[in-house]
Amino acid sequence: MTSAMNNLVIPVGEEGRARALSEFLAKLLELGVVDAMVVPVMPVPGVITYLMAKDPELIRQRAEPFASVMPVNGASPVARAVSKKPRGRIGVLLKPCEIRALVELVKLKQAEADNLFVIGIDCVGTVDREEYKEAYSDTSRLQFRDACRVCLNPNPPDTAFPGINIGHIGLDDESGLLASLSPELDPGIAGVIEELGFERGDVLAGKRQGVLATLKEERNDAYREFLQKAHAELDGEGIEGVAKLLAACIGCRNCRVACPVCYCRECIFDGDVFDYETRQILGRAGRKGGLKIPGETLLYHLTRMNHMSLSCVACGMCEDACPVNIKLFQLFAGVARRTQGLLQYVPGRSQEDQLPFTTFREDELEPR
Amino acid sequence: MKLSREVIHTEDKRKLQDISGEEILSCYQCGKCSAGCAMTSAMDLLPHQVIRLLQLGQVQEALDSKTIWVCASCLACSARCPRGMSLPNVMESLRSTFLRPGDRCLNPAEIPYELLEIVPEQALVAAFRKYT
Amino acid sequence: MKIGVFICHCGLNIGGVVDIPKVLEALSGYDSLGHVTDYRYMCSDPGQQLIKDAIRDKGLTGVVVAACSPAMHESTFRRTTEAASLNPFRCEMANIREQCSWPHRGEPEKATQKALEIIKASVEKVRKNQELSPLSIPVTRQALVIGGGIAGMQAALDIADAGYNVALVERLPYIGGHMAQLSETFPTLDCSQCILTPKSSEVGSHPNIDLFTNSEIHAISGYVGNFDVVIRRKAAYVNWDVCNGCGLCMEKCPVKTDSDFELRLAKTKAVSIAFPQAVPNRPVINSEVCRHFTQGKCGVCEKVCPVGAINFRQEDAIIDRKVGAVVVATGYDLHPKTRVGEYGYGVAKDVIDGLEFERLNSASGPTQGEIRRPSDGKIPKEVVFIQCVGSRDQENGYPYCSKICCMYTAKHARLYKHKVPDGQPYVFYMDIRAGGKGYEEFVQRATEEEGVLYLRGRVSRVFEEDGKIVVFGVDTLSNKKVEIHADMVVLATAIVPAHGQTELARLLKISTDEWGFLSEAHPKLRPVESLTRGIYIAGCAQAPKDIPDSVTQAGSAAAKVLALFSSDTLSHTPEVAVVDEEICRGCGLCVEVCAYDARTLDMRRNLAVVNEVLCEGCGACQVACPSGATCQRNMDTAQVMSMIDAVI
Amino acid sequence: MVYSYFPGCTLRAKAKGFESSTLASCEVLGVCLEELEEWQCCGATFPLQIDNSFPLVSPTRTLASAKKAGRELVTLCSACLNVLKRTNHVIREDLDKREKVCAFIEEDYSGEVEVLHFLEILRDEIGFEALARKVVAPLSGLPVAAYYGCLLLRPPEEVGIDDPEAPKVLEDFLLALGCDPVDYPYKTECCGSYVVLQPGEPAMSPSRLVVESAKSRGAKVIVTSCPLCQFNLDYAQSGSVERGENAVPVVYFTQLLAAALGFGEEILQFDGHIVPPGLIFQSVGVGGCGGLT
Repeated sequence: MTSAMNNLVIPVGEEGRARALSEFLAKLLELGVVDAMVVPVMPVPGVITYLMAKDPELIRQRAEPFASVMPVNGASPVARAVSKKPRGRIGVLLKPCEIRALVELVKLKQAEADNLFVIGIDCVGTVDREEYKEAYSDTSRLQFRDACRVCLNPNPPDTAFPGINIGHIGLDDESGLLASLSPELDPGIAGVIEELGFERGDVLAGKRQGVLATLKEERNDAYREFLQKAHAELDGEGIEGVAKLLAACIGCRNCRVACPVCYCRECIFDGDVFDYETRQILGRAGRKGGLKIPGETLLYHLTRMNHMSLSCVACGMCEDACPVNIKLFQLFAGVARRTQGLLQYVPGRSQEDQLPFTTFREDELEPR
Repeated sequence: MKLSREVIHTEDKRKLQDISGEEILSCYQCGKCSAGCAMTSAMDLLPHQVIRLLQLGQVQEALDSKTIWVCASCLACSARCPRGMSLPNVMESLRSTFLRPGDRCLNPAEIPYELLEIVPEQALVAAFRKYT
Repeated sequence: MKIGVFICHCGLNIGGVVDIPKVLEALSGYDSLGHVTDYRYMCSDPGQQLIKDAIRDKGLTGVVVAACSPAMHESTFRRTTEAASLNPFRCEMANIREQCSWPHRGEPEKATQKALEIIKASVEKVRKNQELSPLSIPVTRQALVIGGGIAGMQAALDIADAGYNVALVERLPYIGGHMAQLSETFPTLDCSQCILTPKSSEVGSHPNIDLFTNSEIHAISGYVGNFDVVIRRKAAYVNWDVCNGCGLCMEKCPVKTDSDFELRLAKTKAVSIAFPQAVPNRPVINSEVCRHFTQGKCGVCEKVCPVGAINFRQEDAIIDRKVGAVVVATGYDLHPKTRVGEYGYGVAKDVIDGLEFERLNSASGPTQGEIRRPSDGKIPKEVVFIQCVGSRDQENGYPYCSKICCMYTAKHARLYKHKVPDGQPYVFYMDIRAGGKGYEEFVQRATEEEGVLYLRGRVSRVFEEDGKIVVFGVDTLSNKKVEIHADMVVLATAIVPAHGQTELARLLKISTDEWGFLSEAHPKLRPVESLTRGIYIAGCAQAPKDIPDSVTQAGSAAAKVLALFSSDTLSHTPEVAVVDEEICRGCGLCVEVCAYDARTLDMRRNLAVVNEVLCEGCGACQVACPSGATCQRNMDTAQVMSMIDAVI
Repeated sequence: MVYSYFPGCTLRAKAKGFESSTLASCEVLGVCLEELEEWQCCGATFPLQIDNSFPLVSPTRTLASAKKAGRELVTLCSACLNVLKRTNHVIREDLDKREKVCAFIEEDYSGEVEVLHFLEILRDEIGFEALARKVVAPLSGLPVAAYYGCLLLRPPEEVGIDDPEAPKVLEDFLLALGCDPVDYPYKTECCGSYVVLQPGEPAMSPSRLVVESAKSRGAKVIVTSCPLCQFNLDYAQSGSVERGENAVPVVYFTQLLAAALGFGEEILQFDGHIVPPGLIFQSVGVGGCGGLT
């Protein structure tokens, strides 16, 4: 894949890689490649949010493209911003899991991909918001979140959007940053970018392959270990295990809000479907001896799992959002891995992959 | 078994149909005759198998069979045959084919004396009719 | 809400397993039940009266009939409810027969508990049922019949005779289908042509039938009462409106080619009319072999045509029609014999199939009806007929019985014996299936009177040796292996759907079975309807069948069409999907899963929309919709949850 | 009631009791059986070849002789009934054969005579109710199995004196005598007939099946109207008698009739029977059994 990409090198000067990349992004805005650019910025020390900028200077000065924190999965605000086709072209700088969530939302017709210009960027991992706020200036002290420690996709998918991917894993400031232009990128845009006069980066692309592969291997081992641990905690207990895991749930539904692929305007759990009449609740409590209050938390999580596990991009935002620290990522990661494996579906890989269950193959559940 | 027009349509078979008055091909081999035959324990071929051999032109094989001599002409088969075929007629014709040249199946001298003493005359008359 | 529960014993079907008194007792304290009772046969008149009386006397506002499957009697009891002035959609059936007493015959206690739960669930559903009224759809009173074989012709004639316009579309240049190729027909041995040609000409000249031969269905959309059809009439390169069918072109054409009509037994010309009695009696130029098209020269036909009808520049014509109903009667093909290599078809010239034997028998066929074998024209004295070639053969062909082979083989053997009295026909068979009127007698005559020798067993191998066709078989009745050195072998090959039927079915959005035969809505009770309303099926397109059955089914399909045409509007069940526009997010999952094309996305409003007429109420969209924006009327998620709640 | 009477070969030799019991009973019942002046053996089997009319000669002579007597012809033996009736049928239906046979015997006969079995006289002329009234020594409670065999019933359209698959004339007869008829499935199965003369006695196997079936349903006596059936069923039990096992006597239906009408052993004549019937009559303790006690 990489060989088919048009690889260029963005040189990193003394001001460091963040400013070098910001400069590149600002250039794209100036050159009219995009009409607006969405980037992470730090409005308050230690706090990162997304900013949609039309002024290139704002980007040059304030963009934090390498910030190792993810306050929200970027796919959510981006999709909301472009739920209708925008008039101009909008550039967005997104991490791999954000891009993959965005692909899922496009497939679910929750985002209009046509005028989006997606710039993906490598991500070695992010840390908890609070931790980041306290220690953002010294990143070496930070611990990656569970989801990031076992993330198998540190670099953005090549096939998701016809944009640019920025690579830095395996590269130091001396060698510069790698900008890979998608082969499907509009030739006009590609031409404009090439006129910036960057050197060819094919060697650089080759150089970092080994590092990426090793990283993925490590992550894979970590993932397996993580799942084993999760299984050890859950398995053998069936639904009882799940119920135990979710016992603390207070039904706040924050996980749903934080989930980038949970897209319904009104969740079925907010409707009157589960508004049981007292008669029914009492009846059931009578039959079973007792009912958990608030009820339906288990059903809520199972339904969400049923709806979303195939599109789950393992960003871990649900777990971050949980006020009672339920290990939701652990649950979702394990289930999603199985359901996605069963139906051979890789969420966020490409817009071409069809969502399972919108298609049907007679043999799809046969053991392979 | 090689089948051909010559094998199926033999003189013997034609004669057999003349003697019995039965159209051998009218049998559709349902097997009801064999199912109700009281004498099958002493038969080597079941009655319907004899008919099948005749349909295929295998008259000699039918003649070689014990079955035709064990048939007691009780008519249980023909009374119930859905095709109205009289198997006893066919059996008798097969016996005739054997007997008419002068052969016999029962030698009076071989009947045990003790049996001869007690057996009703009717049996003797009938047996000599059928077997000689 | 005052709900009445009516429990049917269905004789002993339910009453013999489920402890009904116990169920009645258990229900007596159940919330807001206005009336609970049982009866031996609830569907009988007195049973229905029981319901009507209870509705009136007790002021019931909902009814649950615990009996058989709703497929059986839902409409019955809804009519009953309506007759008692209660909205029929306030009546639901609790299926305690098919889903309870039948499968749990051996465990009455569990069945009783389950019946109770099913009834309670239905009560919960009815509690939330809305009062609905049927939807109304306009009807275009014109029909489309696809396929001009005997079934299609019959359907077209029956509809046309009733006064409605019919478009009859046939792929070949002539109508009549395979029946036109047959010599005589069982069990009466009357000549196929004699009974077919009058019908063909009637179709050809009927004022209400628009005949489109040499045509195919290009596209179809819409729904019952309102289909939009696009017919593609293939170029014949002859202007049929001008042509008078004189045949001079055919006579003078210098190019000979295999005749499809005569199978591989005779030649025809590049411009040809398939057979002399063809309707319409108009020639078609085969552009694949015509010298004008292949080499750019010749054009003799154009020169000799007295009326100037030849038109080499003719193009396919596209015709749009609006119809209210469709009858699909696309017929059959024979199983490709190359898949039964052991029978030597295609290697030994004198191994032929049943249709080819029909042509040999036909007075208008390549041998003028004399039985002459293809290799040397000699009259065969020993002919072996092999049945079940590809049929009833799970491994190498099809598991089903092709139904007509037993009869046509008996017919072939008899016709052969009539024409070659000193010849010997042999028939290898597995069972003889002669289940029609006069059929068994027909076969018995073959064996008893015509001397056809039936051998029970499958042939294993056929090969050519010294001008003979050697057949290895067995007679399982005598337990003897059989070898016949025959002069000719006729294979009764399996019937398969006509080529292209699967594609057509996809176009029509009707389903097929795994072999490509069209699926009927119900094998017993709705045998001529497809699952798509307004599309009916007839003839071998549905399953192998003989001429009487095809004609019967065609007539029945026509009757269904006429029933549809009996009114300007149709009613459609209101129990279809609805979308809550406040909740729908426009994700389109429902569009993807809808098997009936009843869902579309309104791009402007970013909402899913339901075409209520196309919706069959299957519920797939409701399952797919994550937010619960979609639901079936009277089967919304809250109802389902209440039903589940009643059970667990 | 006067009838012509055809005794046949066996009744004058090995089955004397059949005839003596019948003739004695007839006197009580007011039936007169007038023996034909001229009669020949019927041939015991009806010829099944259609190309050979010779075996029809003898029975036709008998029938022609009955025609002269001018009465209906009665037989006792099932085989005689079968052959005479079938011959009569052929003579009536097949003109060619009639001509041929009549020319040979120089008689003019075209099937005028009605051939009847004695059971038909009892059933249709006297009537079983009337018969019951004549019974002086009822065989009350005696479980009897009626054995029809083949010749009384088949072929049904030519011979059958009753329903070929579910006959009941013998049972009705037994009821009239006060017996308990035993129903059993083998009553119309073949006994093996003349095959008894084949080496190896292949006929014994079907006979044993009949006897065992009757025994299993509780029969103490079997009745028949065919001397060959009587012999086969009796003979099949000879081993049992020797071994002292429980055996069922096989008697002619007229022997029971005569017993019920009060006749003694001199009339019943059980001489040739292998399983001795007298003992059974005693053992079941049938009261007032005339000469049987």
